Amino acid sequence: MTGGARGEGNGGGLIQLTAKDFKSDQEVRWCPGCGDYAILAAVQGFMPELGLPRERIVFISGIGCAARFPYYMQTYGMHSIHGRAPAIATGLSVSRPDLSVWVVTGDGDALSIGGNHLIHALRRNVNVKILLFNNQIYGLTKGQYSPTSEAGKVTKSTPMGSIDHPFNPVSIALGAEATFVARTIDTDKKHLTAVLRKAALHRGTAFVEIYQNCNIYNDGAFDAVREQRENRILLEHGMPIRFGADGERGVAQRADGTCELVEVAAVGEGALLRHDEHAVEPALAFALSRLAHTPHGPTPIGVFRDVERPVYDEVMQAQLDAATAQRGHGDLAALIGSGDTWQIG
Amino acid sequence: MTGGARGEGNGGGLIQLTAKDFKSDQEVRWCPGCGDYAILAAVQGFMPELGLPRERIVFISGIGCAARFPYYMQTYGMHSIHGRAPAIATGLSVSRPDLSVWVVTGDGDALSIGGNHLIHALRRNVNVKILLFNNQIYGLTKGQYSPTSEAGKVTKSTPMGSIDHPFNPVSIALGAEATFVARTIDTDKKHLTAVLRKAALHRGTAFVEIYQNCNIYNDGAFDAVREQRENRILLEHGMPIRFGADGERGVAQRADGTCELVEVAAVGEGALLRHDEHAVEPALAFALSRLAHTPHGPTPIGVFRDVERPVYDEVMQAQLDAATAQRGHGDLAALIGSGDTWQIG
Amino acid sequence: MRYTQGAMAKPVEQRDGVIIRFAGDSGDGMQLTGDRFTSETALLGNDLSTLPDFPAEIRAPAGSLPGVSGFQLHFADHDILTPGDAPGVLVAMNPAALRTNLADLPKGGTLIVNRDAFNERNLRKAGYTSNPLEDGSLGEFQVHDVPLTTMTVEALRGIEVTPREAERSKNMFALGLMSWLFGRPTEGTISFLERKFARSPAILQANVTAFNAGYAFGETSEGFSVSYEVKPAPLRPGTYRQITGNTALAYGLIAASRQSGLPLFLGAYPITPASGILEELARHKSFGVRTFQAEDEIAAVGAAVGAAFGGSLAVSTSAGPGIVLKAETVGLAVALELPLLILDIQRAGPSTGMPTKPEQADLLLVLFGRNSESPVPVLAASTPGDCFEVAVEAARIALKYRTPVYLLSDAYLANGSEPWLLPDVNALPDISVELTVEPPVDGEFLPYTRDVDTLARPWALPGTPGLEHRIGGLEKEDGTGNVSYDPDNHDLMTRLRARKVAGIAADIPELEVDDPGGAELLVLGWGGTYGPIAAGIRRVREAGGSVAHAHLRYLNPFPRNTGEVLRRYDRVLVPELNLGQLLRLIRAEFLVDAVGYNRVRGVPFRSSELAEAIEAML
Amino acid sequence: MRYTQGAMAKPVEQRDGVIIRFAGDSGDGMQLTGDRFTSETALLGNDLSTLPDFPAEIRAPAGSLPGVSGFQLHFADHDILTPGDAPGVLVAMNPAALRTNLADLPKGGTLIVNRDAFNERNLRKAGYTSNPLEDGSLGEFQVHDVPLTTMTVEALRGIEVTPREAERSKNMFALGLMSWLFGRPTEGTISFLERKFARSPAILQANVTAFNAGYAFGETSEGFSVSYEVKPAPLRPGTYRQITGNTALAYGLIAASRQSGLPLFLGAYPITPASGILEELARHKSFGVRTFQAEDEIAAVGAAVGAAFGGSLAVSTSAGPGIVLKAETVGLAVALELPLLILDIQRAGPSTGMPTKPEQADLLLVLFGRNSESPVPVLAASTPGDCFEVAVEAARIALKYRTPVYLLSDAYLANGSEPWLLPDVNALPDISVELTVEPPVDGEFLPYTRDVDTLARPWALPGTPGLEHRIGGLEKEDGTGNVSYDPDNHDLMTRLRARKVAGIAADIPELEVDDPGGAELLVLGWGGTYGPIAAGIRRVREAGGSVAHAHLRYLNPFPRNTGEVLRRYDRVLVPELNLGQLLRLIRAEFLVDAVGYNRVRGVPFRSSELAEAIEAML
Ligand SMILES: Cc1ncc(C[n+]2csc(CCOP(=O)(O)OP(=O)(O)O)c2C)c(N)n1
Ligand SMILES: Cc1ncc(C[n+]2csc(CCOP(=O)(O)OP(=O)(O)O)c2C)c(N)n1
Ligand code: SF4
Ligand code: SF4
Ligand SMILES: [Mg+2]
Ligand SMILES: [Mg+2]
Repeated sequence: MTGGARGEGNGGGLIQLTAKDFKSDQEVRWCPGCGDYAILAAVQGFMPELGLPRERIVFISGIGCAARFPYYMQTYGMHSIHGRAPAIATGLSVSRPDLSVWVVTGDGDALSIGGNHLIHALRRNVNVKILLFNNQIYGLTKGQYSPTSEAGKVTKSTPMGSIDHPFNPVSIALGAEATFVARTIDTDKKHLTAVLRKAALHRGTAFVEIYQNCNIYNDGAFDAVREQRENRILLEHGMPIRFGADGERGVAQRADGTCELVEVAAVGEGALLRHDEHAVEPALAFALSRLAHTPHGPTPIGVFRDVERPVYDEVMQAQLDAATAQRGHGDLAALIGSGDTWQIG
Repeated sequence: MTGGARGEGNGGGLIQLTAKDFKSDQEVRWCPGCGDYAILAAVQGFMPELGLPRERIVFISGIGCAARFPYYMQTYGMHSIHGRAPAIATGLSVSRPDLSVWVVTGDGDALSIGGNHLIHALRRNVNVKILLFNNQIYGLTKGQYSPTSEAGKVTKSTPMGSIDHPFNPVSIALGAEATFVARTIDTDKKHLTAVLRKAALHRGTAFVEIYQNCNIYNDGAFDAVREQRENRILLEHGMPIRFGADGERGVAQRADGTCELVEVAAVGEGALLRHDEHAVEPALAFALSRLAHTPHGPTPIGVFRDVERPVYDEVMQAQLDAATAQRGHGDLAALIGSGDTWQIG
Repeated sequence: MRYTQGAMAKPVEQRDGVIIRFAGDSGDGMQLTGDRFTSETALLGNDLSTLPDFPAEIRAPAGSLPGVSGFQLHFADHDILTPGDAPGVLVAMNPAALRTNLADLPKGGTLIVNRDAFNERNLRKAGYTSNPLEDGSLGEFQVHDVPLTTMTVEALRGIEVTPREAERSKNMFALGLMSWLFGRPTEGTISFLERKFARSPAILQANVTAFNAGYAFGETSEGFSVSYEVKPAPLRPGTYRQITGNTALAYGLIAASRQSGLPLFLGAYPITPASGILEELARHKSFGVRTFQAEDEIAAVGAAVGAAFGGSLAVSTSAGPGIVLKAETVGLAVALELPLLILDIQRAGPSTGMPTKPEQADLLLVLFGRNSESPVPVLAASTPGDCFEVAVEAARIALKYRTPVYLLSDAYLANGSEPWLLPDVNALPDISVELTVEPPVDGEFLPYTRDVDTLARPWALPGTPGLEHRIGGLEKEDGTGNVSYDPDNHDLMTRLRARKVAGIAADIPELEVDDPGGAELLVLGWGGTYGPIAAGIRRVREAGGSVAHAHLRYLNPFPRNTGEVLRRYDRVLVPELNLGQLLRLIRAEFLVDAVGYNRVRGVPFRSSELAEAIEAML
Repeated sequence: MRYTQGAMAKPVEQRDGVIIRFAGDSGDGMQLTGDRFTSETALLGNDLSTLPDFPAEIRAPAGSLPGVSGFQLHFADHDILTPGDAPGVLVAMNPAALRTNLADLPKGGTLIVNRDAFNERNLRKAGYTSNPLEDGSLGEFQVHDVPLTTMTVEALRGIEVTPREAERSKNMFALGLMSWLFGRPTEGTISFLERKFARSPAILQANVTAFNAGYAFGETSEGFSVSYEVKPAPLRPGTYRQITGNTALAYGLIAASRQSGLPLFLGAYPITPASGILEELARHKSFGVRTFQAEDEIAAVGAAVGAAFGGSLAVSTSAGPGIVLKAETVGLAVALELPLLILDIQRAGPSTGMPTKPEQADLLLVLFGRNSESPVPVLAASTPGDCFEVAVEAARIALKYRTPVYLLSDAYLANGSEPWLLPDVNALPDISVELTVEPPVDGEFLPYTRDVDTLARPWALPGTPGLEHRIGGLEKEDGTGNVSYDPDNHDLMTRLRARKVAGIAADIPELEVDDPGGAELLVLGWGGTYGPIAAGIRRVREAGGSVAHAHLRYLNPFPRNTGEVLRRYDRVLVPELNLGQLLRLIRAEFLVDAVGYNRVRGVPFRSSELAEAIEAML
């Protein structure tokens, strides 16, 4: 599995790593019960599948609870500054196409201070995998509302309730021309791992929103989908979109292009939307993202979009190669002596 | 016409202003032939319709050629710093709900350095009207590509062609929860004015992309719609979406939610999409925005979306009012003496 | 030592001052415990000073060294200046707390530990290979190893709480015990608990019961043979409250809004240790306060500039990393000549550094951290209570001179507290502004003309008929404010901006020197080190040394007599929690060969180390 | 005066140096004209120096005062240091150009104007109430009022270009005339035009024809009775080219990449006057150069930090407003201890200021504009050609010491040009880096151990097996690099970072002083004012004055003998294009009572004003 990770893979021999190989010697310092633990375990569990030696993997984060992540991974890593991880990862990825570069970020880190870097990384399609741990709160600074907090949220900084309309991370990513957009849940290791797998295989930027419970400042924010599995609208490529305890409900499309929740019995299975994550146009993925603005009822989970587009890093490399092919390897003496010169003495 | 402008309007008497009243004494300093002139004329022509005295109107801009705009308006104005106008306008608008606040910005100013402020203003629905002069180039810094430049563009900073996939300003605005999104053209004074009118009436953030020709560094970028009127897919509320020299073509929706261009004769008028700018869900508006990623063929023009949502400024004011109603006007002595106090002496 | 409960009256010893440190796991509620003990102490009329010290992690793993949270309180029967160098009493709730704090406890100090927490697992987490309660390593201290958890759980039997909830009440047991030991009044804590847990009666009952049990345990246990009394301090008469620096800043801003007649607007993005100001101000909307939590620091200060343009008293708060991000926009405000306050609650750096720890190392940043010549006045608060007054004064200068002003505080002032004599709100200075509201007779409004005294430009708000004008970041023509590339105009404007700020020196008090007479050494400080420096000087003087002390509130411009003061002394010592920033400024400006005492440890100075440093220079 | 064409041989006068200024509307092609004249002059072997001066507007309204664009060239038969204080010859293409430039022309100066442009409309736009060509106001000058437009259009009759295109060739007519007047070779310009207009034969023909016509007009017109010759200057032997500071920086970075063996990565966001470096580097992908035009300056330097982590020679370029935005990320690089170059092409401020004009006022910004103690080496280039060498040296320091380094240039160096003796690329210094590639024997890689000499930490790149490690902006434990809140560790790390940068003083040349002997006054400069200062000193010496000169390339740390040098002189004068920034630094550091000569006019110093200032101190 090396598509998204761009490596030739195993170097000389066969690499047989396990989750344990990806645990660093640093003590994990999240609050007991924090959803970050489950994500860490899932990521460490998935890493061996990359088929890359540890030194070829880099985790870059900003600032926040989530952003502690790199310390716990026995890979290369950087715990950088608030919001800037996508920019830093971009520089690393485009200059080192042999690495597998991952960004770990929070809802504040990615969508508040770092919103611009995020949307630009998405449109450029740089080969980085962005994992956004969305707990709908600022954890590290002790509980102010974030750009994904639901409207009206009472927090330390909004004693009368927040007055911002929140972002829908999937919608904004799609609006920003993302080529891979998915959503998954901290505690669902299997689903999370499956999404990581697809993200890793994707060539270009993969954006993965992970619902993550902050049991200290925003406990239960995702219970409607974390605990009530019947609310998970599982998006599966090529399958009719169904959900509910027994798949008794589904998603259909209205004439105006929007999506609606329906009873399968009432409309018949044939009326259900069939999910196509590779659809060239993001219109339907966008419509699906609007089914749940915040996860308080039935909410789509899975890969919304996964399409091919030239990868920034590769095109840059191709330009370098083309220039070199045309002009030969740069010759400094020729360069500085280019243009009009003259001789003295 | 005071809805969007929030004023009581005419003060004591009837205000009878004309375009000329909105011309400042500053000499206009754009290149001869620049599309900015036409926009300036249209805006000055529209201003009297606001029904507000000049002192109640404020134009705020960032940096760029477009951002020179405020100097030429006989209103209050600020030519601020690169990318930050939406943030500055937010502070002004929420603290001065009696003003009509307008932002003028360029594609670099708004979508490159200022992207984050823009998307946050949009989601908050602050009562500012944002006019983005999109010339798909950095004009003021003499011709580097911008986030809206088409892929492969050869500019000073991209001699082998740009390798970024551009933003679609309408798509990103819709993904960012914008309540009003429109597109118009510098030279079409009538259409531009109609869009300004709707933007002004809209309560909350109005985002207006204006195709603007930079005849020095990116001449003709919009010719496909500026010159070839048959490529203008005019979005008109309640009307079937048609275009072409004689309206012989139209837009229909595919089963997968995407939009397609059709021959009216072939599909029949009934098969055409009927535009609903007030649709609660932005799904269709988004699908329409995908019809033309860059304006090189048939391109939708007009109001994509215009819906109601609580206005940030108003909700903030309401919270202040509610707090005051509950607790009375703040009493400083009581405040500093709150909590545990004790007496000495 | 073993404790059995018995009942007998215990003797009370007098103390003139005590320093207690509570230390435990982040989850142990040490900040709350410390706060409550402080409140009890305040109500008793002691002078006091506190120093909370918590980790940047929300809740590092239970029992780990980085998870230790501490709270130090110094209280006395006389006026005190600092939370104390070293605790006389250390309450350690687990082995990690003991290990990270024991080095600070002097020989003979009192140590109260929760014996129950000294199990193998916790000892290992703290890196102990043997149990210090048993291996004799604590021989030099007066150790009380109390089974706090067991006794709490015991006391709570019958109350409908989970075992975990019962255990979590052990901090109240400890608080009760300490309240007895130092004769603190208990009513305040009980009514506090009643307010806090009004909605969960069982939890309330558990906490109150634990608190009372701890108190009773002190009274009856044989292990505690005496209790202590610290008499009230002879403070200036009046009404007092405890106040932290962040709260005082918030109140000061509200006061400045009232005194200026302008609505308060705060643009902020959360960051430690400044978030508290945003959170406090967000609660006071009935004062017309608008708080805007922005998407980042740039937007926060940008919104403040917009609000300033509209006529608000506009403020933006942050700490180092965020202050850096605001610089370009502050530069804009310098060019626009609009009033703006930027509050920098300094923390240890560089980069993210140690977010919860104090430092004084942003002085040169706020002075010089903008492109080109971009002069801005800078003030610094010296104590938590002083933050109030400095906020009003900073607002006065910003409004009067139409300039951004930086106000420096730090993580120590922000969270530390002291008793604060409530000011008479009717005696606060009038800082109202004269706005320009009338168009000039000749009809042309010139936004860059200047007041002859202050060099301030007219402030005309949008909404004012006939004064429509445009301002911006390009260089402006003197007078008209039109864009100008004229060389001489640029030189003139650059100097005018500089002169305007320099001229504020005429409008601020002279630097006061506390010189008992005949001193040859001057100690010059600024900002949050006031307490430790003054305490260090007190020590030196008590030991017979002669030393003068001056403390700068105004860092730019300096008080007009600063050079004269400095030249009065043979030697000048400048203690700073940085590598010598004020030092550099005064050396450059006054060419005095001052020397620095510099520590960059992320903790306040100890008065003892300063006393030593001073003595070395006498 | 009237000109009719006639044919006769004209006398040639010798001149030792000439200063010409071309001035016209932004649309008149003055920069191109100046560039070409400069190239002709360079090929002839004169020493030269140029100063382009253009408005921030792309093309302000035709004929307006703000729309005037100028280009000044100084060339001579001896080595020269500046583009000259005042032109001897002014070419004014329209009334606005005349009006904005005439004040600089000394009495008796030569004035060549395009008479055709002096119509009523243009005169009005320039604010003339009467035509200066007719009202006698130019009596003090040698005026040649040539109908440039008419003659150009005339000459182009028959060529298939539009009337507008024909008119636009008038700059080539002017260039041809000036080429004749100063005996410049014409082949270079003709082959340049052939390259430039290869795809539009008609335009090519128009330009060449206009150029030749201008030349012929000079030869034949009676108005020009003599032509001038300026002999080649005795420059050091070798191959020369003209170079601007921005191009020299770009080449220097490519050279540093080659000499270090590391690929070059540039993260940049366009900004005047720095964009040229991005644009130049973008053209050299065959050197393995990656240029990344980011969404803003923060992302630009962020990407550079990422590339540095990955082992690139990472660079970010900007000007004041953008440099400010990069500060937080540079602070991160200080904590990470990764090599990084930040190039600041200084321009006039504050805020947006005057974007195309030079200033030296970002020195304190780059030194102190980050939160907390965040030391960074700073270098400054002194001439356009020097930019090359300084870029290599800055890279050497960054790589060797694993530190961000600021390199200061300015708008004057960026666009100004001088003849540059091509360096021998094989003699460039080896600045290769020793990467850590082997895991230590005991298996534990410690990323924050230090080289005993340089105090640099090991640099291990992702991809290196067994050296996986994590770095970040929180304070790090000495050695391990683990997150640490230990007070003594923080103090230690703060001092280590400071000592590492201070220690570079041992690794850079001493400050050289140019002292003819016996001088009591030292003039100390830095950066782009080298030329005017040296020229000012030359004037003073020629007039018999004795004065020493030293110029700092290294601003942090200072060369190790700086204090000693300063103390050698009675008086020290520090000329700067700011309000005294280096001055403040040396006063603080060396306690010398130096004085400043400060001008903030957005234009380079004139050597004459410096000569006066120096003389006043002799
Ligand atoms: C420039 C800057 N501004 C602000 C902060 C303070 N800060 C640290 S983390 C954070 C937000 C954390 O929220 P999120 O990204 O959602 O992460 P979480 O802690 O919830 O995982 C903030 C505001 C900072 N470190 N740097
Ligand atoms: C912080 C900062 N970075 C960069 C610049 C330089 N700059 C000025 S305008 C501009 C882009 C202009 O493009 P756009 O916003 O599209 O406006 P246009 O000139 O095309 O109207 C840039 C990069 C600046 N002034 N400030
Ligand atoms: S504060 Fe919330 S997000 Fe942060 S570690 Fe604790 S539980 Fe997790
Ligand atoms: S450069 Fe382009 S956008 Fe700017 S003023 Fe000229 S034509 Fe208009
Ligand atoms: Mg979060
Ligand atoms: Mg543009």
